[in-house]
Order: sequence, then structure tokens, then C-alpha cells
Amino acid sequence: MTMAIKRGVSLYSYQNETFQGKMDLEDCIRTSAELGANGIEIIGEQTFWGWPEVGVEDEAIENWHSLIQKYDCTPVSHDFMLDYKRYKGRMMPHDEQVASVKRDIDFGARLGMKFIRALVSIDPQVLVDAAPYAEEKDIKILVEVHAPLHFDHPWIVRHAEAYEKSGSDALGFLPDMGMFLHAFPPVWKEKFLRMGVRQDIADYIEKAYEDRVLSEYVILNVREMGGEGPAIGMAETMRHNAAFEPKRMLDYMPRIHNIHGKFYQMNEDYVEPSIPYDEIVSVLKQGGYDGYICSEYEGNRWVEDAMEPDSVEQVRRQQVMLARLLGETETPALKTAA
Amino acid sequence: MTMAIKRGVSLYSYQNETFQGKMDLEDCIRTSAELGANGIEIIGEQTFWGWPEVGVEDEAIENWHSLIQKYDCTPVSHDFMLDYKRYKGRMMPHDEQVASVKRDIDFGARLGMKFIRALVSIDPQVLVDAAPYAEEKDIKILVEVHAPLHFDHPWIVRHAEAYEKSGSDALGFLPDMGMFLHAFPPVWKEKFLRMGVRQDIADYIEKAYEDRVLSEYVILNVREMGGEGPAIGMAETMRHNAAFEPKRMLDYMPRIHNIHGKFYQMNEDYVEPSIPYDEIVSVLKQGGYDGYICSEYEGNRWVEDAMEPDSVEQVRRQQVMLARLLGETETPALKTAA
Amino acid sequence: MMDNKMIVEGSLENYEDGCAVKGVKFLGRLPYYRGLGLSMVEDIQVAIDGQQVPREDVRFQVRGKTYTLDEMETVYDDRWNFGEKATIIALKDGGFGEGTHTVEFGVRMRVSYLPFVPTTKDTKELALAA
Amino acid sequence: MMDNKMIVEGSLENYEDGCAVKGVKFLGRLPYYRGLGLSMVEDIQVAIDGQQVPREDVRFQVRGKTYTLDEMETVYDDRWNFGEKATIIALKDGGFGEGTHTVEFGVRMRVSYLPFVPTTKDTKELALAA
Ligand SMILES: [Mn+2]
Ligand SMILES: [Mn+2]
Repeated sequence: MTMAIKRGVSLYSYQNETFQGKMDLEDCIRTSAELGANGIEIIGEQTFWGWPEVGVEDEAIENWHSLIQKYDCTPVSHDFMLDYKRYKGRMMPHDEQVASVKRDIDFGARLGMKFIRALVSIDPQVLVDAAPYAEEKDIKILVEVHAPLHFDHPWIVRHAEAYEKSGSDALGFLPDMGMFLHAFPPVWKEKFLRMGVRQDIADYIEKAYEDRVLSEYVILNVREMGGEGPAIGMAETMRHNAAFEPKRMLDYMPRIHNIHGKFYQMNEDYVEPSIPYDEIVSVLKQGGYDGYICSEYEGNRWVEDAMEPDSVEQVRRQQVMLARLLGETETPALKTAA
Repeated sequence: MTMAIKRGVSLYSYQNETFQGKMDLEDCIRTSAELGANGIEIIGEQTFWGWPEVGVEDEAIENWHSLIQKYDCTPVSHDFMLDYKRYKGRMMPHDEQVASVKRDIDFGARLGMKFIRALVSIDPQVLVDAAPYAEEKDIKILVEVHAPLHFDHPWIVRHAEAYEKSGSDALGFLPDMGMFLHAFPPVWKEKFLRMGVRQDIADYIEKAYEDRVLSEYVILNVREMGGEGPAIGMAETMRHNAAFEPKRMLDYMPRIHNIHGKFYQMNEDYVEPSIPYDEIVSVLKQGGYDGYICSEYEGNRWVEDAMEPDSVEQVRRQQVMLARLLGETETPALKTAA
Repeated sequence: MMDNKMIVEGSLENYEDGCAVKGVKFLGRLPYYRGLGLSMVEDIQVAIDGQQVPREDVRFQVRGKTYTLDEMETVYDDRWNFGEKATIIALKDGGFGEGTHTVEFGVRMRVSYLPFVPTTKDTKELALAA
Repeated sequence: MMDNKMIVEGSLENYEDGCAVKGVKFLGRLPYYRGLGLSMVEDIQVAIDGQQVPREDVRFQVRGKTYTLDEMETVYDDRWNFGEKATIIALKDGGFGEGTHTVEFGVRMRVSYLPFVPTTKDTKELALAA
């Protein structure tokens, strides 16, 4: 069976380094390619200065294509934002939102992308109205299903119903694996401890998460334990994250075309302690998924107050894990010194 | 096909009248029986004074059985509470919780019930440990799946896993139809308006609910509209209610043995404007459900500040709707003047 | 729920010890769809004509038994039943005077399955039964 | 995120108009994983040695263009790019004096998809470049 599921990286994963100018676009693409992760996903407004308000020169686009070719990579997705709160105090009108999506379709096409990623809070009708244009440009618009939302949340069901009704194949989903958070991430707990949360409270929240206790109970109990400020904040993360089941992707598989391999930390044993990637990959295989899983490292914000994050090493570890789960024979490795 | 699904009433529905002594136990049973709703469910601590702290005399139990017989009814469920916060400042120990559940199993058995209903916040291990005793007494313990929880919530999944692992058939689920709240209940909106919520804010929340907008966005938008106090309270109802899908019951049907026909209002056209009972009944039929649907009127708390609730008329209307949806030929009616 | 049915109309009387007026009493019901063990009735707040009655001057009486609020905290063998009219006593030497009084009555309940500890209140103008 | 990388080390200088010191300036980055259109940068808060600089005395400068905070509210054709070092100017006739200063720098962003409007802050001790 040809290896259907392919590996990729969202350059979002290197944000700590690119933010500080420690890595440029070529470093990002080369590093990913060396790891055998040839699918390249970007946050358009991160990787290309000027987009969308100022615009992007052709020169920058040509540089992108030359790097893609040089490292034999494949453009996968332009993750766009659609700031419908651009105007203070009033919502961006519907038609203007649709026009904005069309500009991002054009930008995705200029970059050779297959997909553009819409954020989940977008009104489904905006995407339905932009779908014919996407079809013209041979691009699919994928709504990112991201915690606290999940495939059985009414908002996502509403999107799914709108897509079926539209009859367009240019509308789909991009699930973010952070939706399947099966344990309280250790890097989260450690940061909250550094922020002054009492050890017994932090231990209680971690255990309550493991026991799947409803967030509202945890918040009350933390208050009764004398928790304030960051302790309440730590408990409130449970309003925005939960251990939903990977197999719920199966009902939606025909419209799932890309996967965000969200992770907060990869330990030395190549395990993400809070997200069940073994279960995730087996569900994707079972569903016949044949797209990319793009690493999406988001641990930097949880450790940067205490240490300089090493995004490349974290991505390397996840790619080693993914290769193993996908049954690849070779172990991803960096050619040059990290 | 014999009519598998049967109609019943939780006497919880008459709480406005029984609280004020306007109806006694016989009135409740007779009214339900006249409507053809012969399944009788109770909140043990509502219907029987003394339970559990003081205890209940045999005489009260005999009166119950004589009324059940007199009106040809069937005891369905004793909904118990298990106050694990009985001791101020410390949690009731695990073994004591198990012992407490056993006492409620005995009470359910004394009343001839098939089921006892556990509240969803109970630790699943408590129920697993009580299951053998329940089997001895030929009683099933049913956890009520109640908004904001739903069949894909990790807490419910954890219960389901514990039941499968226990191998006991005495553990199951009792879904409350309030979980499938597909529109913002008009009686809720009217009460919040009476509490001083601005009309434009109340209209926005009702529309946002219809659009399935995530609660956190609605709460922010209401604040930005200048909403305070009751307006924030109205928006926060969306943290505890959502329009989950009735068909998600199908995966759990083998362990579903009773249904709470929760409703907030029945209009004159015999429709509950916020809960899709047509969809619900068709899913139950599809799943081969053959238990009771027990009316659970909870609208009194939403109208009692403005008018005296008429629980009997509300229950009558729901029973007419249920009979119609179940394909019964006769229309439920009260023999005596309401 | 049942907020406006907590205070029983027309139930305000002087509370006498022998023939000395030691306060007032009225009938009150628990605003909840079931009864509750007394250890979980965390507080009963009474104010007469806007004057908050100190916690130690409030008494709760059912079926011939009288409790202080602190005593109730560890009562595990009695309960305030569904719809049961308990006698709520507000002690004050000499009572609160004749005529009509504004009675504020609040109950805070520790309900295990609720992610908050609610206090429900009722306020009524009650004429002191002669 | 990027809280501790908002203020660029060693970037504090006097802000001069001709040869008169009119305040201080330093380089600041937007604490966000993408750039943001200027109309959505709701506030830039600067305090020097604990002294809050009034909103109307703060300037934002990128690629040769200088904006007041109020002007930014309706700028739809420019943005603060990802990792871009903007020049943040705090006006004060005569400046803030020599030596090392405590610089507090906060940015409030209106991010469409967030159910709150975050303010992220960084505080650093910066020596005034001679
Ligand atoms: Mn993502
Ligand atoms: Mn129920």
C-alpha cells in the first residue's frame, strides 16, 4: 500500500526563531525538507511581510517558488486570518468578507498552495459564497476545527451542513490535533507553577483533567482551595480544551484534506505526553486519509519565560515519531548540525 | 410493530403544584395515568419526606403501591441525589458514597422501580462498585446525561468506558433531552427581558444561539454592547447549553434505558419551540429504544415570577405531542376538569 | 426557583417566651425542587425592615426541633423537606414593633452537583398577626 | 506569547528634534505569531521609570512613516509585520534624563477570532545610548 499519509511542517512551528531573525524562509524550508517533511504550510501574515494590507512583491513570490523547487517541497496551505474586526466598533460587511477571502484565494494560488485555511469563527455563508471562486482557482478552503470546538459541536455541524447544502467540493475541514488533548500538558503545568500557582492546586487540576471533570466544577473547587489569578487561569484552560475522541474524525473524513499536528512538547522518548498520536494516526489510516500531517509546534509560548525554545529539535522529534507511526523505514534526521 | 416506546411522567414536572400543596401524590399519579402516561418517575427526595436522612415509614410505601395499582401505573425510576458534599469542607469518602448508593438501590427496590438515576457528577468508580448490589436487586443505575454534557464529552466517555470494563449490565445512561436545545427557549428570553436585559441584547443572544456561535464570543460581544448583570447571565447560559445532535444517542443505545422528556414550554400548537422532539423520537425508534419517555417540565422556574405556572396543562400538551409522534391513535386527554 | 414562594404570606408573628416578646417568627420554605439535609443549609439570612439579623440570633424550627445555624452544620439526621414550612425565628428582645414589616429571607445551599453555591432570596411586606 | 521579546535590548535612545531632546525612543515588536493591520493595534502603553506616558505623547514609526495612536485606528493600508522592529517614541520635552531607565511597554490588540482583547506587556531596564 503506497504510503498515503505524508509529512509536512507549518512554519508556524519555527515562530520563536523567525520572530528573532534566527531563521529565515530558506532555513525553515531546508530544515523541513531534510527531515523528509516536504509539505510546507505557512501563516501567510507571518511568512510574507506586507500581506494583506500592503501587498507582496513578485520578487518574494519568486523566491518562495525557487526555494520550494530547490528543496523539492510541496506548497500545502496558506493559513489566512480574515480580520472581520478590522474596523473598530463595526463588523466587516458580509460581501467585503467574501472579497477578502477571494484575495487570500489568489494569494494561495500565487504560492502554489492546494489549500487555504480559514479560522473557525468565520460565518459559514462567507465561505459558501467564496467557494465557486476557489473552485476556479483549484483551491479548497478548509475550516480549522480547533479546541474548544470539535466535530460534534453545533458550530462545526452548522459548517458541515452549509458545505453539504452548497454542493461544493472546495469546502472542507482542517482538524487541529490539539482538539484531542488527553492529558494536561506538563509544559502548561510548569509555567503555571512558575507564575505562582500552588503545587497542590496545580496537582489537583492535572488530576481533574485526567479524570475528565467538567471545567465548571474544577474552577469552583480551585476557588474553594483559595486559588486566585493564575490558579483560576489554569483551571479555566479546561473551558477551552478537552479530551475529545480522534475517531469522531471518521464521519467527516471525505472533507478532511489537511491535519495540524499540534504539539506542546516532544520528550526525549519521542512522545507527546498530552496528545495521543498513535490513536490519531491509526484513525487517519482507518479513514483512508491521504494528505499531510503538518507539525504545528506551539510549546514556545509555554517555555520561553524560562528558556530559549529549540523549535527545530522539537519538530525533529515529532517528525521521528510521525515517521515511525506511518511505518516509514528511515528515521528523519537533520543533515547539517542543528 | 408493537408500540415499543412508552409514555411516562417525572413527578418533578408538577413541582410548582406539589411544593404549594395544590397537588398531592394521588393527584400526580391520577393525572399522569389519565393522560396515558403510566410510567411514573420520581425525585425520591421530593416525593417522600424524610428520605434519606430521616427515613420513610412503610405506610408511605404502601400508599405509593396502592396508588400505582389503583391507576394501573408502572414505577420507572427513583432519581437519587448522593450529596457527596454532605460534610462541610470535606468530600464524602468513596466507600461511604458507595454505601449511600446502595441505600438508594434499596429505596428504589422498595418502590418497585426498574431504575435509579444517578447525577452526572458522580465518580464512575462509585457506580461500578455499587453495580453488583444493583444486579442483586434487579435494578439498573442510570447516569443522567444532562447539558452541558453530551455523549461525546470526555466525562461521559469515561463513564461509558468504566461501564464496559465493569462488564455489568446494571450500569447505563438516562439522556435528558435538554441536551438537544436547538433554539434559545422563548420563556428564558422573556424572563431575562423582565430582569432588565435590553431588547437588542436579548435579540442578539437569541440569534447567536440560532447561529451556534461559541459561547465565549457571545459573552464578549454582549459585554461590548454594554451588557451587565442579567445580560451576561443570559449569554452565559450558552456555556451550559448547546444544540447537540440527537443521533449521537445511537452509539450508546444499548445502555439507554430511560429518557427525560425535558421541556421548558409547550405552545398551543403542541410544539416545544427549542427542543426537536420529532428528530428525537425518530432517532429513538431507529435505535430500537423500548423504554419510557418521561415528561420533565422545567418551565415553572422561568415563568413563576410573572404568572402561576400550569404544569398539568403543559404536561398534557407534551403527552399529546408524544402520542402523535409515537403514532398512537388516541389523543391523551384529562378525564376530570383540569 | 420558587423564589417568590419562600416566605409564607400572613405567617409573621411575635415570638414569645412566656409572655415576653423575644423577636418575630414566620414560615419559610426551601427554594429547591427537593428537600435538603440540614448540614447543607449553609446560611439563613433574615432582615427585618432593612435591619440584618445577626446569624447567632436566627433559629430554624421543624417538627418540634429548634436549631441554631451553627448547630445545623453538623446535623446529619434531619432535613428541610420539599415544600415544608419551617418556622424561622429572628430573636430580638422586645421584638420589632407593631404593624407591617419588610421581611427579607435568604437561604444559601451547598448542593453537591452545582458548580456554584447559590443564595436565593424572597422579600415580602408582612403584617404582624395581632 | 513573545512577551519577553517585545522590547529590543539596547535600543533606548533620546528622541531629538534638531538638537533638542524631545523624549526617548526604543525598538519594539508585536507580541503575536503574525503581523497585524495597524487599525487593530488598539493601544500602545509606555511607562518610563513608572511614569505612564499619556496616549497622545506616544508615536509609532515603521518604514519611515510615523503615526499617533489615534491615527492608527483608521490605517487600513499599513501593518506591524511579524517580528518587525518598530520605533516607539515617548515624547517629553527635555527627555527623561540620563542613565538607565525602567521601560514598560504594553500592546493591546483587537484580534478578530479571540473572545477577549489581550494586552501583552514587557518591562526592561535599558541604559540610554550615549
Ligand atoms: Mn492549528
Ligand atoms: Mn433531567
